[in-house]
Amino acid sequence: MPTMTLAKALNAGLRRALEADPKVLLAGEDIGKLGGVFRITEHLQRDFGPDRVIDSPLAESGILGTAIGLGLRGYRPVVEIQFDGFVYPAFDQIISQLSRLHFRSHGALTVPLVVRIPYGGGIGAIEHHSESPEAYFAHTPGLKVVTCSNPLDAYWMIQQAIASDNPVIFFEPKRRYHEKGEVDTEAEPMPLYQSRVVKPGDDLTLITYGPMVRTCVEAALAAGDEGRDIEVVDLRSLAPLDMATVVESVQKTGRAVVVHEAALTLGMGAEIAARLQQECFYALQAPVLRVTGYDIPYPPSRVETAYLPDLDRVLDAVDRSMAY
Amino acid sequence: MPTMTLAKALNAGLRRALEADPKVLLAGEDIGKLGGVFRITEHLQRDFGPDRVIDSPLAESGILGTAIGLGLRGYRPVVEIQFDGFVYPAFDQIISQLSRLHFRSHGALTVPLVVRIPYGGGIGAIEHHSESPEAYFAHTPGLKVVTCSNPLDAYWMIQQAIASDNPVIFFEPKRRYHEKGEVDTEAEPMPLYQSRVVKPGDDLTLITYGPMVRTCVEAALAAGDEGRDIEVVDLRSLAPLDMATVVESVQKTGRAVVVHEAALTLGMGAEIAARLQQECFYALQAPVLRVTGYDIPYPPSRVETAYLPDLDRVLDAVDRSMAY
Amino acid sequence: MSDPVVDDFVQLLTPEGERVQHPDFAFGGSDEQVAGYLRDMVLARRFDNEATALQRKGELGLWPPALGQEAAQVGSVNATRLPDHVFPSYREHAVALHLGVDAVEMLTTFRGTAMVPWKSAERGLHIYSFVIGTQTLHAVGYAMGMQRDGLVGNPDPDANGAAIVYFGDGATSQGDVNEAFIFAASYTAPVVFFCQNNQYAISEPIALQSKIPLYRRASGFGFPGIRVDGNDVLAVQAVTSWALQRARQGEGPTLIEAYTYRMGAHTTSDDPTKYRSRDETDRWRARDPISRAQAYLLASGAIDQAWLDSLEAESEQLAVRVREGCVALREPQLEEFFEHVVIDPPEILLEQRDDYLEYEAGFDHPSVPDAEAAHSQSQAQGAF
Amino acid sequence: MSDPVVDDFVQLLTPEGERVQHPDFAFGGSDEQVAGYLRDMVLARRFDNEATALQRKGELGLWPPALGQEAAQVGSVNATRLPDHVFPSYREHAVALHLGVDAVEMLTTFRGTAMVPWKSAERGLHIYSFVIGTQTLHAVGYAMGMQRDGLVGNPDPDANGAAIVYFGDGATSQGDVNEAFIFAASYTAPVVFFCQNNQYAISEPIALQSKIPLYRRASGFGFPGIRVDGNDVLAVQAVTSWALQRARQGEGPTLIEAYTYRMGAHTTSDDPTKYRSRDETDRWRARDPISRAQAYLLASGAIDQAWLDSLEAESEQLAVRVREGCVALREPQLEEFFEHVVIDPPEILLEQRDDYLEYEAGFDHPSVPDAEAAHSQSQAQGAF
Ligand SMILES: Cc1ncc(C[n+]2csc(CCOP(=O)(O)OP(=O)(O)O)c2C)c(N)n1
Ligand SMILES: Cc1ncc(C[n+]2csc(CCOP(=O)(O)OP(=O)(O)O)c2C)c(N)n1
Ligand SMILES: [Mg+2]
Ligand SMILES: [Mg+2]
Repeated sequence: MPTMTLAKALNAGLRRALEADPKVLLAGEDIGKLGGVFRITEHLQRDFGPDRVIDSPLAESGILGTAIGLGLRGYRPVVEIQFDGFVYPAFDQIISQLSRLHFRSHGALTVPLVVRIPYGGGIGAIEHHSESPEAYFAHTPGLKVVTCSNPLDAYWMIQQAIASDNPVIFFEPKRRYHEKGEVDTEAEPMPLYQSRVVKPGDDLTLITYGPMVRTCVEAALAAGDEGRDIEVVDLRSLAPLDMATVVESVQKTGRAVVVHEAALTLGMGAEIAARLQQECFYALQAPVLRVTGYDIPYPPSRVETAYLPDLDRVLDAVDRSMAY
Repeated sequence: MPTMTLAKALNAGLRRALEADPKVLLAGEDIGKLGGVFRITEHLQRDFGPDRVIDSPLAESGILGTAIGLGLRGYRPVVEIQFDGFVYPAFDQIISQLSRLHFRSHGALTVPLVVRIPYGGGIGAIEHHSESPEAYFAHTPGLKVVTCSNPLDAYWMIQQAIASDNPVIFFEPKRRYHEKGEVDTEAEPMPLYQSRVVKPGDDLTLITYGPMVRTCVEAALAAGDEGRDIEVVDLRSLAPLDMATVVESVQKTGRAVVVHEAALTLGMGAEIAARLQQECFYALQAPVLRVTGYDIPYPPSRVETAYLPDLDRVLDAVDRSMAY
Repeated sequence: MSDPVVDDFVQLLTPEGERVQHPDFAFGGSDEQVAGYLRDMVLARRFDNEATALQRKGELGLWPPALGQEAAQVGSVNATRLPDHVFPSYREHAVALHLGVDAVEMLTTFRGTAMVPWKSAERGLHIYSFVIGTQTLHAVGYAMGMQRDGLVGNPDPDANGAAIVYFGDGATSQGDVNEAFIFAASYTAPVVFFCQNNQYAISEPIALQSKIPLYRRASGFGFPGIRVDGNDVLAVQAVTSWALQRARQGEGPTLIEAYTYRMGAHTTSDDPTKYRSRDETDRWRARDPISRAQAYLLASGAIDQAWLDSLEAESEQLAVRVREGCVALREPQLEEFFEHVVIDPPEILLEQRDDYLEYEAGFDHPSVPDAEAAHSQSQAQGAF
Repeated sequence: MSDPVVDDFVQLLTPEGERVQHPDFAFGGSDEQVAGYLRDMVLARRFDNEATALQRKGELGLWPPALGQEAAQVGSVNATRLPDHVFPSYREHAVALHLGVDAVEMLTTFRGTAMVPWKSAERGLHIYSFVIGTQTLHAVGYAMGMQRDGLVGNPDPDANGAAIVYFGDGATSQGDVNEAFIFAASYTAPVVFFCQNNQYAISEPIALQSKIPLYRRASGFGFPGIRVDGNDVLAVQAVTSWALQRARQGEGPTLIEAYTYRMGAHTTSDDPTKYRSRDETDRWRARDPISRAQAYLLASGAIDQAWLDSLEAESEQLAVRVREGCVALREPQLEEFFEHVVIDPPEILLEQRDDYLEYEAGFDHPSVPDAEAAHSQSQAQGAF
């Protein structure tokens, strides 16, 4: 089984999708000759040509809008937004068009489009390059929103997203691009919209996704040293939420902490807490806690490690929950 | 004390703001000669001239971006987005610029800008004209988000928002534009970011805002006929949330139902439920319930009364909470 | 016509119905074809008037009349043929009718019984777009797809196709429209930008959006722009044919500014007396697109009064069908709208639908608009 | 220079340092002023090189070099004076230095110790913008404010002001930039759009954004566009002075395309060998903006080797100060960043800050980047 970085796994997944279906196209700024600023599309233009791997003019709304048109014509465009902070110029095309052309046409139109967005902090970048805008999309009916946390998922989920006839917002945890893992390129992948228990445990459930999965697993292992048996759920899909998996876990543990980089207020943790307090009202032995970015714009990189949830902050919340 | 419609109260509030401070400017599509499609700015261009009440080219990002520039020059622009569904083209200017120029400049720059957005459904409109996008903004650090539910608040809150040095997103419940109420134009108004208990009660707290306040008050009165004593909180401010008022109420009643038109997932109800389950963990006798729009794009107007929370759906949730 | 700014447009038929020469453009069709255009225009106007009347009677929530813009729409759509693909804005009723959308079905959106239900693919027509300008990018992307499908620049001209997209003068201020120009130019996309300059964006006169003629916008992006008399169906057809031909041959985009006038209100909720004079409207009435085509055809002998009478009868039939069909439109149920939110509805959404159905079943009465809602609806309705 | 597309630009100083005539533009300043420009350019380049080196040493997260664009920046900013207001993009280091931003303070953003901390108002300079094109609208709005403040069209020219906004060739594709053109034209706003066409947007050549010279974009919006040799500081100064003068007098916007070249990488995380040839870079090196100004001044006798030596000493001082100042920059604490989120921080935010402080106080060690974070930082860092 090959071992590869998350970045390479995405590249391999995109390559396989391009090979599998001539209707698959990639578009975005600098994705062709340069292979993208993170090299996720490296060599793909060389191998599939500029008609299928398209360098786009510097205009995100234009990229999304023309990709919608390509989708209406029967293509399966995969567009790259260069950084999380640059998706907002395309917001209208995503919210008022992409998410609802299927609805608006009573099902007659489909737009099988994937929007790839490298997201999150921790890479020492300047402003607008470390954002976690997933909640904006998860709040929007009509969009599927997924995110991978490891090379295996990266490889398969990008292909599943491309194969889906529904628009999918695909968040890539950029600080994990260079982390390695085994990728079984043959085995049947798990369903795209299903969450995964990445570490079982009985005492408390850590619910997280994307870049924070590794952090939470490390926290769970550290807590294990202190005799606490923590379960970690990698959501993988943010819209729809696979609440069955989450509820089952919390019914068992009675305690839940949601962890994400995005700001607290109206972040994914809000929805998960709201649902858990309803669906596990009697099972919960402590309130659902949230360990998240603070309600401030992403700060300068020299303080980002203090801003971002880390192992210690997760353990602190575990302690608070257990002590409740 | 004059009685006026909510629309007229806004018009009067804007007029008074224009009179009070020569730096106040209005801008937007059709707000001048026409007085806006809802006539909220009626006669203001006639009386204050086209330099202060500005008809803008048809481009929302341009309207927001130039208003930011005017704000940087010391003006206090109040821009109108013609309908909720047309704010998305301006999203980048709001999210990546307006909300954080103060932060980005370490406090050196301020942009005292108000974005007026008529929102919500119930007026029999076509698509894109009945949206409730408030959660997108409430999730965004740096923005204040408020909404009025009655003529008195409309009159005062718009003036307070304009007087604030912070950017404010001001949501106007368009289906209530023509409802009348008394407006005391002399009394000291209550603070802008404070919630109001509009009807006291001991058995359950209805938490709501904007167009749903009237619906909830009517539901509370109807429940009263059945011997239930319901408290209704008009949030007024969605960012920041005045949790003190909400928590105090729920500590007393032990039961809470959040009501809004916006979709369920990651709507304001998610954040309020998440906070309440944490801050009132032992006081809550039932889960916080949410009565909201469904997770679908706003449907055609012939089914909007079924889509929108109404008195019966609120009462149904009250029953479910009480029976828990 | 004393308006100086229109001196530079292409005109082939004067307001009086006389055919005139133009150095670069000629109408290549027969009088029979022109009679077909006249029929399209007359039926479209009748449909439009019926819809306006239906709105007045409370049967529609809103109607955006196309009154006065029939030549621009009929002339341009008659220059298209499959595999061309048409992206309308929201006022292209004559375009949609010509491409086979059922007149009654077109009302559903405005009656609020449906979103935009046309099965567009069958007719080479996209659905209406209500967020100004968004559809221009869709058209460019679609055209890029046609390029990739080998529909451009083939030796056999019939094998070629292009996209055409409609938008208003106000729309030209939107970022999206300008980005559409950029992408189209960059990729030499086979697309025709058809701008109906009807002089107003709701209350805002064209001068607020552009101080120079709109067609000149294209030159800054590196492709041709041209202004045509939008009330002259022959000129519109000729100019659009030329632009579509360029696109299909691989010569890239063209911007057409069809100079016309919105003779009615912006929509039925609008009050144009607030922002324009009766004088102005009267001046434009003298340039009516229908009367000049009719005058020409009568003079040329291609049609006669009997022909007109039978067209009138056909219009009347259409009107009756529209009136009757409108009120007979099926009332939708909310649960239907959970269906096409996404292609594979997740559990979470189906639960919401089931909750709704269960809740509804708890009532003995069918869900009807309550008095309060009906009240605000009548007062604030449907400005757009 | 054999590049055919540059035949139509304004040039007053050849690459060899010879002054040439232009029918419409002349540089009105003295050689002493030119020497001042040379000093600005030399100091800016030295600063830029130091910053690039600091990034290589790991002291900055990222640096976008201005190498090669000094004449475009120095020539244009030297045409401004208060109450003009300047809106930079993110590469206008020479502009910022000229307007008095401290060289070390400029590094804070890229070292990650601060956002963009300049007290812009004091110097007529807005902060850097990193979301491409957004600042063009801010400049237009600011200019509309200047109009309202009576700073335009006064008989006393000194009482007048204008805004000037910098952006790149790639930025011209953004909707915002085109909307800025529309608003500026519509309101005749006193604004100069200064586009540095450095031939690339990261890896994308200008031909992808526009097939025709960029300056021609303006004509489609109804205001003048002009192309200037962006490596000729005299021509840039002359053309910008003219455009600012027009704006201040109330004649509205101008688009200036400064035709130049990004001699360095896009940023320090970029690898330009992937998308452009050494040949090309060499060709542009022969057009260096600094050497030609120096050659001219030496030939005219306005400066001599001693002057250059003293400038070199001054540069060296700047470099030392920048190197030392950079590493000595104060390390910020997270709690400071709760302060300016909003003007009146609400309880809810102060609670988060207090929670954070309380949590931090629970550790004996100060918060330091952990090994894992430092690791990914070094690998993925700061692409932009
Ligand atoms: C993005 C957006 N902003 C505002 C509106 C509201 N609106 C609907 S039609 C219209 C005017 C459009 O003018 P124009 O483009 O000239 O088309 P016309 O209505 O004249 O056909 C406006 C402002 C909208 N639909 N979309
Ligand atoms: C809206 C947005 N999209 C993408 C980016 C990423 N990005 C940063 S610089 C750049 C290229 C800019 O090119 P140009 O405008 O020519 O300016 P230059 O860098 O050449 O000075 C891109 C794509 C961004 N900063 N903002
Ligand atoms: Mg119009
Ligand atoms: Mg560039």
